[in-house]
Amino acid sequence: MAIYINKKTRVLVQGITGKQGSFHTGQMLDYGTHIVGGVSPGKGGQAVEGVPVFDTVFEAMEKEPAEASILFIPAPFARDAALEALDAGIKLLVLIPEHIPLHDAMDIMAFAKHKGAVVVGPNTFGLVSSGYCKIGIMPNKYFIPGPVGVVSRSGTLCYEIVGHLTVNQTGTTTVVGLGGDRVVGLHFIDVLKQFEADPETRVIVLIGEIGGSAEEEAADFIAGGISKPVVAYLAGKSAPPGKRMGHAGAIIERGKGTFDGKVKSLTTAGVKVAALPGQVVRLIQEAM
Amino acid sequence: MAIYINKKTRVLVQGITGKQGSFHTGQMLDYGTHIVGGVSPGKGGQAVEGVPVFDTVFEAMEKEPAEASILFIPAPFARDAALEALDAGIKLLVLIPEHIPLHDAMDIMAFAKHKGAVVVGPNTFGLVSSGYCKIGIMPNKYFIPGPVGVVSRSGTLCYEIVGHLTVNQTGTTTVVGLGGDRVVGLHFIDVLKQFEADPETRVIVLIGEIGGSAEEEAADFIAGGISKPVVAYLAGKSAPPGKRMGHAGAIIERGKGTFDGKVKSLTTAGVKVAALPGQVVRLIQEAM
Amino acid sequence: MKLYEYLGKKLFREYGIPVPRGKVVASAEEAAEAAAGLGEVVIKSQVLSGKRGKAGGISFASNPDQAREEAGRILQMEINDLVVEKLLVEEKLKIEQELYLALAVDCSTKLPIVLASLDGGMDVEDVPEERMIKWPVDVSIGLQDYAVREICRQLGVSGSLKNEIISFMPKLYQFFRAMDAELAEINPLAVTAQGLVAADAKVTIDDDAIFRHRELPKIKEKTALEMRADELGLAYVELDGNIAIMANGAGITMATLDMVQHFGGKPANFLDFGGGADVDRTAQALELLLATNPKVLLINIFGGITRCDVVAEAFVKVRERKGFNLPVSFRLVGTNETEGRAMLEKTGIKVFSTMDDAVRQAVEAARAL
Amino acid sequence: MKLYEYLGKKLFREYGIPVPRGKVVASAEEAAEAAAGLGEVVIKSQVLSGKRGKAGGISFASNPDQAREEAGRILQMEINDLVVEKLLVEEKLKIEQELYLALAVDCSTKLPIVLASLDGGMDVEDVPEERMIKWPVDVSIGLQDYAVREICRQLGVSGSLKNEIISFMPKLYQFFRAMDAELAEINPLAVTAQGLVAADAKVTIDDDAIFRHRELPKIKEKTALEMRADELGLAYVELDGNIAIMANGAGITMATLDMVQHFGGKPANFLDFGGGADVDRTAQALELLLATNPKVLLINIFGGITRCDVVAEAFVKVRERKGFNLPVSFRLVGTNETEGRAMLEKTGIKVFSTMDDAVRQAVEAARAL
Repeated sequence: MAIYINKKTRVLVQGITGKQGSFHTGQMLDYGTHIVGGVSPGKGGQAVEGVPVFDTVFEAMEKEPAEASILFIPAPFARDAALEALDAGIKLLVLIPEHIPLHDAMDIMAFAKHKGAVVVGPNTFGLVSSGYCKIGIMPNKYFIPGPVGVVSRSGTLCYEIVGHLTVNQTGTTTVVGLGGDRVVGLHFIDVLKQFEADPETRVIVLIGEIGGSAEEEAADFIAGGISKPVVAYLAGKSAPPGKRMGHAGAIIERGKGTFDGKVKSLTTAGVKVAALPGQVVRLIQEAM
Repeated sequence: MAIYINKKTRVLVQGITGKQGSFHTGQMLDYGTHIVGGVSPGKGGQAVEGVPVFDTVFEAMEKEPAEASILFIPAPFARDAALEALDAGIKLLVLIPEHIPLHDAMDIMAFAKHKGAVVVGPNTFGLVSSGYCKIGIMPNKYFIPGPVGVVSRSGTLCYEIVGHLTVNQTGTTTVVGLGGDRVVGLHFIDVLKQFEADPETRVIVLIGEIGGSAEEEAADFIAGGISKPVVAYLAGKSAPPGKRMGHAGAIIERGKGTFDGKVKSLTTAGVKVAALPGQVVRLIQEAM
Repeated sequence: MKLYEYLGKKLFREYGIPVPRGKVVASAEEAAEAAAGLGEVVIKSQVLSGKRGKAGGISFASNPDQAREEAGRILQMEINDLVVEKLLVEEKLKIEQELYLALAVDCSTKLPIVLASLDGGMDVEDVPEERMIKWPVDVSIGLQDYAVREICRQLGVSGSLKNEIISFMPKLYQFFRAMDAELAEINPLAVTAQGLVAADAKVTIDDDAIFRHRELPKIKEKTALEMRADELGLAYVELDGNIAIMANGAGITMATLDMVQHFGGKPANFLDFGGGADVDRTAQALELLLATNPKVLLINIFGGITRCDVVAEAFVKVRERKGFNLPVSFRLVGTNETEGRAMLEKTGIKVFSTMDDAVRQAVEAARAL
Repeated sequence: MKLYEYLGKKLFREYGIPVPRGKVVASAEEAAEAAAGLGEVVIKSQVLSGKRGKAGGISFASNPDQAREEAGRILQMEINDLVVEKLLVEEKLKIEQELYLALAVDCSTKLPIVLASLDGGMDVEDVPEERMIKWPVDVSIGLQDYAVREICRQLGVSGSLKNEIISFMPKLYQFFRAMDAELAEINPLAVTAQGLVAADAKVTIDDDAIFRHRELPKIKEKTALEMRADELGLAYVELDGNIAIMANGAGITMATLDMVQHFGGKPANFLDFGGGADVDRTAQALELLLATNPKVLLINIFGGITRCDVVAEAFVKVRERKGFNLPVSFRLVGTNETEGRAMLEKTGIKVFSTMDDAVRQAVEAARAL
């Protein structure tokens, strides 16, 4: 069992005819993802990597019903495409684009709540049920099945750590990228809840960073409701306050979202926090 | 068992310090309704009929949590008060006022759906669980317990028919007024579904009128999903097309919403349609 | 409140919705002047009725003289009993295609609904169901581009026309919401070389929301008595029978009319004076009814919030003041019934307990005249 | 993008939010002229920094001569390293009470949030948690009157001030939403005899939404290199160490910086050149970094979408073109690793497989200088 998605999950690709969209459609198909259709207004009737392209999500849902959709749409148009997917009945929406305006993100999240849908991202690498289904842009080869659930705010850093695990013959159940923006759909807590309930996940890795209060909220939640061991790594220890470190959400503002505060919260909650990315593997092995 | 409300239902009165609000608070208390508080901005701290008055619904919910609220607020301000109730967590909202703007009603209904709440009205007499709890403005004495579930688009006509029942020693389980406006929260179908599931309701009376398509939709639903006998009376047989007969919703437009069309639909669905209000009693007795 | 076409178009323009160039005129001479600047024109009678074209209320002219002549002719017409007081003189559009587009209120979904069809220009009732695309709009996000794209797909529209519709439709939605419209219909929506143009405008504003739109003129589409009833806040509809009817509540008033017809009588009106009216208001309602010179008066009161004694008092007062002497059929039950009954019986009025009896007697009285 | 106070106030005015009468000036003489029409004035340095008051950047004057003098003084200041180029000369308000009011984005609820307090005029960080009312706004209906009534109740405000806040707050919400603001803060919101007035305006517009607000001037709050990085679409932050760092992905770049510090080194910058960059873009990122004259160069690539051969090619090209000769610590793994590694090793660059090794070597190299 995996969380959120599994090998039967039927997936649409919005913006499938674009450069990113078509490339990652191929990558996802290679991984085994069950992509049933693509959407690209005005390009209905074409095919990309053998996947039929439709003009609208509604048309796609009529002809190839899907549960999930992944969005490769330029940021200014992402709001419209996301609302379309949600209105058409998509229940898991993965928002890859970076630079989606904040107010657009808030609109998307409110509508998703209204529709009872889960949003991953924006500015995420997506999520993967290792070995079965990848809805995202992460490199295929590092994601092999195993007992570790991973949830991360950043992409390459997550690959770095999962890469370490892979080298050490430790696979993952599900790896979820929350996204580097300030307003994102899933928070650590949501994913932790799922991992706790997932019988295949034995250890949880949480990859956080400075900015916001998601790690602090996660710590509170772990203290109260997570029985499985949690190992964390946090980026941004050396970051100066008031500067945005690449991610829109990675900023220490008005004394909030500091590295030390987050480490303290997590440690208090019983989470082992690794000082360096490479130490995560050892902490996991100790925990299991 | 009754539908929607019962003797434990905790009720707020919005606009309790007004003439209508205070009068009907007294009437409802007399009937046995469990009114826990009233709301009237700027009048917090007062009391009406022994019921404490609060400045906002949020304050009332903090101090006297309630499930239902009944609104006696002038139509131009009803939207704000209704949204407040829904936002504060009210799950059953009874909208008494007439002349609430259509677009305001649509806003209220959309927000109620969002919040998972039931709206009765606007332009309704409310609803009553006979003998236990009345959230509305209907005269107390006609509503005595018994086996008949009643759902009506109009008020006095409903009292007329329920009055006939009472004279004939036939009481009611629950009586629901849908409201005479075009956009109302509950439709016949919603209430029929509840009556079907309610073990105490043995016969259902549907009181409709010209305009809209609620009766036709009800007929389709009855044909498919109601096992209990349904008796109907419809008003407006003699009404000319294009004229609004008192209720905003009682109008035949573009050939739709006619009396004959509704009677035909209901009869086809097996509903006995009374030619005169006074015949409803006999049809009920035959059905039981 | 229905708006005249010219007023609907004026408001459309304010919301960025393209309409033909044109002018409202009230005389043949003004029509000729207006036409001078417009080339070929269409001259449209401004009445609150559909099917103006079939009734001869729409005409064309290719020069000012012709415009004068046609305008003069139309200004002398009555269209469906409505006097033509104003004309709209507009440039004649070069129409490539006619679409139908409307926003209305959908009672089933409780949402605004887009109605769109490629069969523009014909009576909307005649458009086959399957060729009319219906799209309810979630008010929490409004009409978004994606929805218009999907409507276009269902219509089978693509290319540049699709893009024009995507930029046009949200404006009509904005208008519909901001103006508290019950209906905003464009039939036909003209496809021209210059883009989409609203060739007609059929707009109804929600009466209950007029208080938010004080800038709108008051438009009379009712009889004098109906207007008076509006002022009094009474629900009144004039009919062509001879039994005047008054009751408390829309449903029971309709049922009373129905029963009169059922027993062979003819209602003169619908008058619902509402629940909980006081003596003055009840008296006003009664006086309004008497002003129609009915042959028989039928009053049907089932008192809930409405108090029987109040109705009786109002009746006695009005009779004393006006001294009317027509057959009265009075049904009175409910709150304070005993007091009310006593007051009426003292003045010789027989009071019935059931609606059936009261109606039967009224019908008999009317027949006996 | 942070807006200068005067610009925030200009926009406030467009949204119907009352602000003091005033004028932006760039010289002492202009300040005197502006003061002439305003009576007692406040002179405020226009810099994108809080705590201007404490730094002496805000002053008062009761006549034009005083205004000239004070303006001249402030125009020579630097406030938190920022040169004062403009001043806002405003009427001095007669303030009865100071409130705090802001709209911000709440990441937890994913909604706009109203922040309101009676403790206006002081640093918001110093306001006790329980005296700051927080109210997330459901975007599907916006900020409704009832919500403001409830906020007022929680603040303990009633009467006429409550009514003023009810009419004021929705305007700030409109502004916040329509202008794509991240933050719209008024501190203090002045209660005066003439009503509520925004005595200050601290507004940040979402950089990602600037494309919807082309009317806004570009405001520079960054160093020249940071500006250049913005143009290239690179995430770059200048720091004060000597090891220049470049990596692909924000998280891993932060982690690289952290590791440098962990092993005793000092990062010169943060540079995330993103995922999937081509040769040109990678070369531009590298050139930007070299322009800072770093002592050591540390490149950390974990190739997913980013191809190792592309990074290697860009590196070789730039080195050929610029001929730089500083210690380079290169970590390269992932997509097309073999090709990339070969290209680098051909030019004598040692390639590391782990981040730890690369960082250690960079730190040692910097220490050896």
